[in-house]
Amino acid sequence: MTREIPEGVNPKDIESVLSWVKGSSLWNLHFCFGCCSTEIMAAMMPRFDIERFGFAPADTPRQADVLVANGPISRKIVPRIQRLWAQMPDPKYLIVIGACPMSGGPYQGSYNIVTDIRDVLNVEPAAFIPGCPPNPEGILEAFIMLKNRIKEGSYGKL
Amino acid sequence: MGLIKPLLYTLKELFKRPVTVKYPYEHRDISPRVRNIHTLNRDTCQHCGICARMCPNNVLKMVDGYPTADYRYCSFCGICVDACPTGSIQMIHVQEHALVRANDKELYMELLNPDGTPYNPDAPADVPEQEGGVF
Amino acid sequence: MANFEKIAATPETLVDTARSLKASGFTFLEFMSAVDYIPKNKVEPGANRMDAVYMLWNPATNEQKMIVVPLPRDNPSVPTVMPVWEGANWHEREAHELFGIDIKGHPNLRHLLLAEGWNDTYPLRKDFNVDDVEIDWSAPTSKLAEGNPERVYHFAVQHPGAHGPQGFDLLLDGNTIVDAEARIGYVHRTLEKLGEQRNYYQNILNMERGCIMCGMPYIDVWARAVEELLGVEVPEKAKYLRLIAVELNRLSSHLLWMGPQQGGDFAYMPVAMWAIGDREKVLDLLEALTGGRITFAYIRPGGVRWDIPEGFREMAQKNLRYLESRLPMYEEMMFKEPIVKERLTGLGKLTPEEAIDIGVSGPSLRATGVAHDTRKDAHIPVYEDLGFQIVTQTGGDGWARGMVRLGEMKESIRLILDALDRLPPGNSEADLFNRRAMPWMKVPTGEVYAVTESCRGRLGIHLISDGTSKPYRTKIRGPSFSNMYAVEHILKKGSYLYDIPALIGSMDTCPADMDR
Amino acid sequence: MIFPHSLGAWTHVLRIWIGDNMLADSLLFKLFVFPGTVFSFIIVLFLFWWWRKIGASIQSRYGPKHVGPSGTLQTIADVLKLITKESIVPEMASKWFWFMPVFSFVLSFLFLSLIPFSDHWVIIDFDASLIMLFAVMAIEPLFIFLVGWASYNKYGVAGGERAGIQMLGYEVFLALTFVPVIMMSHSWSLVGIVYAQGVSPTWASPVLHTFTNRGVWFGFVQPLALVLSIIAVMMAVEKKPFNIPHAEPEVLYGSSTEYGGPFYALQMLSQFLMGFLGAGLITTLYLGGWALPFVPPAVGFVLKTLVVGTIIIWLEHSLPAMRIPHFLDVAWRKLVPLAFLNIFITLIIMEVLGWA
Repeated sequence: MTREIPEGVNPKDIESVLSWVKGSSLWNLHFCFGCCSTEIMAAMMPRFDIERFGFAPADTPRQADVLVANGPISRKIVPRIQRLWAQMPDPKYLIVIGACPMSGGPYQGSYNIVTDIRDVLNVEPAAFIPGCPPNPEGILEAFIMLKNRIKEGSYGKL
Repeated sequence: MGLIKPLLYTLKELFKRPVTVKYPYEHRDISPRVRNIHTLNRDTCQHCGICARMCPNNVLKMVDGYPTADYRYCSFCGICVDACPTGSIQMIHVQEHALVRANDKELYMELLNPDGTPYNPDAPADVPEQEGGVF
Repeated sequence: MANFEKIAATPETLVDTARSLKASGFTFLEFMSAVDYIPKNKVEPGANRMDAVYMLWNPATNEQKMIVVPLPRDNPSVPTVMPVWEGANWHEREAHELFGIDIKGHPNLRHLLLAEGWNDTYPLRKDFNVDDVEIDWSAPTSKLAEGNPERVYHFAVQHPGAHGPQGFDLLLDGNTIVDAEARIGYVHRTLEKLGEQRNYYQNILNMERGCIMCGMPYIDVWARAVEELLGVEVPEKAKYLRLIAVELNRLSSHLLWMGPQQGGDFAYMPVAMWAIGDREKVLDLLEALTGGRITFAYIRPGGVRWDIPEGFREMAQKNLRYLESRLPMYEEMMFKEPIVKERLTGLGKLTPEEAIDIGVSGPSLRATGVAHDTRKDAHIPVYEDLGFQIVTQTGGDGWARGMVRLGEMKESIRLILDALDRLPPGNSEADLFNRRAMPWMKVPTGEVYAVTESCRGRLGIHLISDGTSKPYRTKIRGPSFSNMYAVEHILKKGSYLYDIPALIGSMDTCPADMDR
Repeated sequence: MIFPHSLGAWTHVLRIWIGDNMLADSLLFKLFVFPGTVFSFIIVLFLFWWWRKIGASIQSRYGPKHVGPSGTLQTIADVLKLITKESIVPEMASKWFWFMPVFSFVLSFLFLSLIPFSDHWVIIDFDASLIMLFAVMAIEPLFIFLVGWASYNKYGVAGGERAGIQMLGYEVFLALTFVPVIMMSHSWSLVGIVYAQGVSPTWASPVLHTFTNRGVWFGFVQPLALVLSIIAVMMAVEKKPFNIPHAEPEVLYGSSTEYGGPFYALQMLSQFLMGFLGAGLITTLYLGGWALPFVPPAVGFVLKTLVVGTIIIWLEHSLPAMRIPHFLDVAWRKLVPLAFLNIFITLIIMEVLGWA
């Protein structure tokens, strides 16, 4: 069922409100599988406190907006990541932190590591921070960058 | 009664100033030893390629005699710095560097000059083919 | 040749040899693994066999002995030593999946580290080809889930109480656990195989990623193993700097344990947050010293990368004194708080005999009253000069483990400050490398086993060099591997669903350390 | 006309049914504006923000800060985002999947309708409204269980079972803590209980009637009952240390594990509404209801309730979660005897001093 937008309302206004809403309340899935997860933890906690911008952790995939890929993707964990991604409701975003999910990082050439998360999830990440692991500032920057990209409308349109 | 003291601690904390550094608006002091980008002194570089050979992650590739870096791969361990016989390659910390789009072309770059300025920024990056596996 | 004694055995005599060794004091099985010799190897050219190796440790005398069982490469088979050491269970499973050694009499030979449906290819064999791997994704997650996966309560991988990608498949009766089976291996990054693919210097990068929370002991023990092969003595100053770096990392790891790990199990957010906030003080020190917060690449064979920076001593004094002043508060908040105390008292009780039998080490072992700390037992440099004291408790339960870690934090702060005061002058690094020849740097043939006390327990690296620039075999004994087995052991004895997060937290297992 | 046009029909029906236009309009205003829907949404959004800010402050950080001034728009953004998100129904879930959270939300509105914001601003008040309130609080766990059961999820069912365990722990204790108040006020009506505390039934001169006249706030003569009631209410609204049905490290999000998007927003809001109303109950029973000098009664009630709510939030953020046996042990072996003791003391004092 589709609803028509009432007269006198500019669809662009609705879109900009929606993008503000989506960008200001990004809940990341609590899913740690790498060194970078400790830095995500540090980013969530007092010194850096990414909750200032409304970025909070969610425990179950049903309530999450962002999957933060934060570690090496072993072959054993691939089905789990795919499943968690499928369980997340749209609109959902992928942030890649550190070299491991993007290229295998220090584990290139290993028999058990999938080197590129794009092969696993078939989505383009919204932001990527190089580092092994990056500072918590970098993680905050990635979230802000995702927020900006949602605002621009260049990523994650409804 | 052991409950009272923890409650008092939290009550006291309620009225303290938070320890948060409001990051994009203020910065903490970062040690000069923190590494997150390479610089290269092109005058002293001897084109030996030991940095590229020692790099465990295949970050550095020799292009036109100078190492170039692909930051999708880098772990910022500094082994290339250790290995350089002339000390031409160094690693420094740049705050905004972390904000790079997940665009392969933007992540592949010529190494910076020693003063942190980009080298030859106009030239379009030409991503060389990466091979999986370690040599 | 090797810094430990080797005892040969055959599959028939293995169990008897193991029994007699255990009776003579070698009560602690560090690991069971294998070494694969293909004909073109350079250690023993022409040898075509597979050695099953059992590394033993005598806690009383600090001797190491290794039982070596030569086996044919095609169809190797040994009997299980589980009747002698219960902790051999998972080590034998690992040898089975990674080397293809058939363990006779083993109760459960499912894949542990590799994906459940991994076919019969054995990655740590020298003739392994990654293209042969095929995975059957429909395989059940555990033995309990075979037949009827719906009856299993998955407490694993993404579950926030599981502390990372590890966990259990549980059979529940209400809140009572009927049966449990661990699921680990989700961050199996194959550090052992990668160690064989990279040269000795590049392995710094690999090894320090062995544990996500305390990488420094890993590079420390790697560097000491390589130095022992090279026959290099590091300068006195480097020994002190290594101690400072390792203890700083231990502090940060224990604070992380107290905060999000153990405090997070009870959703005890003030402690979780304050501990992480205070951990930043330690991380600032680590950052000033090494340039990294989680991974450092600071210690390297021959010494350390840098001397202390200017103003480091004053900064350390300030930050660590502050931390010391906070510790009584944490004791009040965590260990005297009635609700936490009720949850931790009697949680996952281990007796000393059980703990040694399983191979538990670190704070979890010392909480049972056994005063074994590898820093003292193995005479790690300068710990004894600084008057290092082992912290023990006698309860053997979660509360005792926490108190041991709290005591260790105090001890670490004291060690760091003392070491900074007594820092000797001189170089921070032996002149070891010819930089132009670094990629081709060769290490003499030999075999060493280096140990240290990581934040989680006894960490060892068994290194075999074949005289080239890359190791022939690296075996890492991650302390969490045995500690996690202890968790499974405790759960099987009978426990409750609501105790599991606190139990995993109190054993402080690190998935990366466990899966390697 | 202050109502949106879609409410016109409702107005008409109610006017005919009640037969009194003024009364019908005022009932509609109460239902939909204050203290009904509009107000409860605003207060819940405020409480959610306040809860996060207090929690963050205890954890020595800022909490929501940059979305709107001091992060005040944060919760609005959160709720709007949840509403605009995709709604997923698990394949194996019951056809009642969507209705259960709605029912439990409706239940919390039933709770709301019983709480007197002042003697004028109360939707329903009758002779036995306290009993009705117990009934509502007793049904709530059942709906939490059904929420979990409908989602066909192991964690959901486990969380639902835990809600039952929780109810076993607090239900009797909760009733017992209110008995002294009933004894002293001779009333089962919430408004009657407030009157019994010496509060004037009129709008005027709340100052004079606060401490003078015949009664005092029951909180001053029943301090033990006040503390016990706060504990009981924290148990009833599942605040730490009694958050057994939602203990994240053990059963993820409990019964709401499978719920995302709009219906998770609904559940979150009803949780906070229940928290607010629990604090309101304490205010009504022990702290003189709406009586507060210099402010209109309803505002006084809301302010007092927010103070009680802040204390509950502070306790929630400073205490660790209990495990089930400890919770049951504390509830039945320590708190229930204390509540009985309090009843007997009250009885004796009433007999001796002749308070009746």
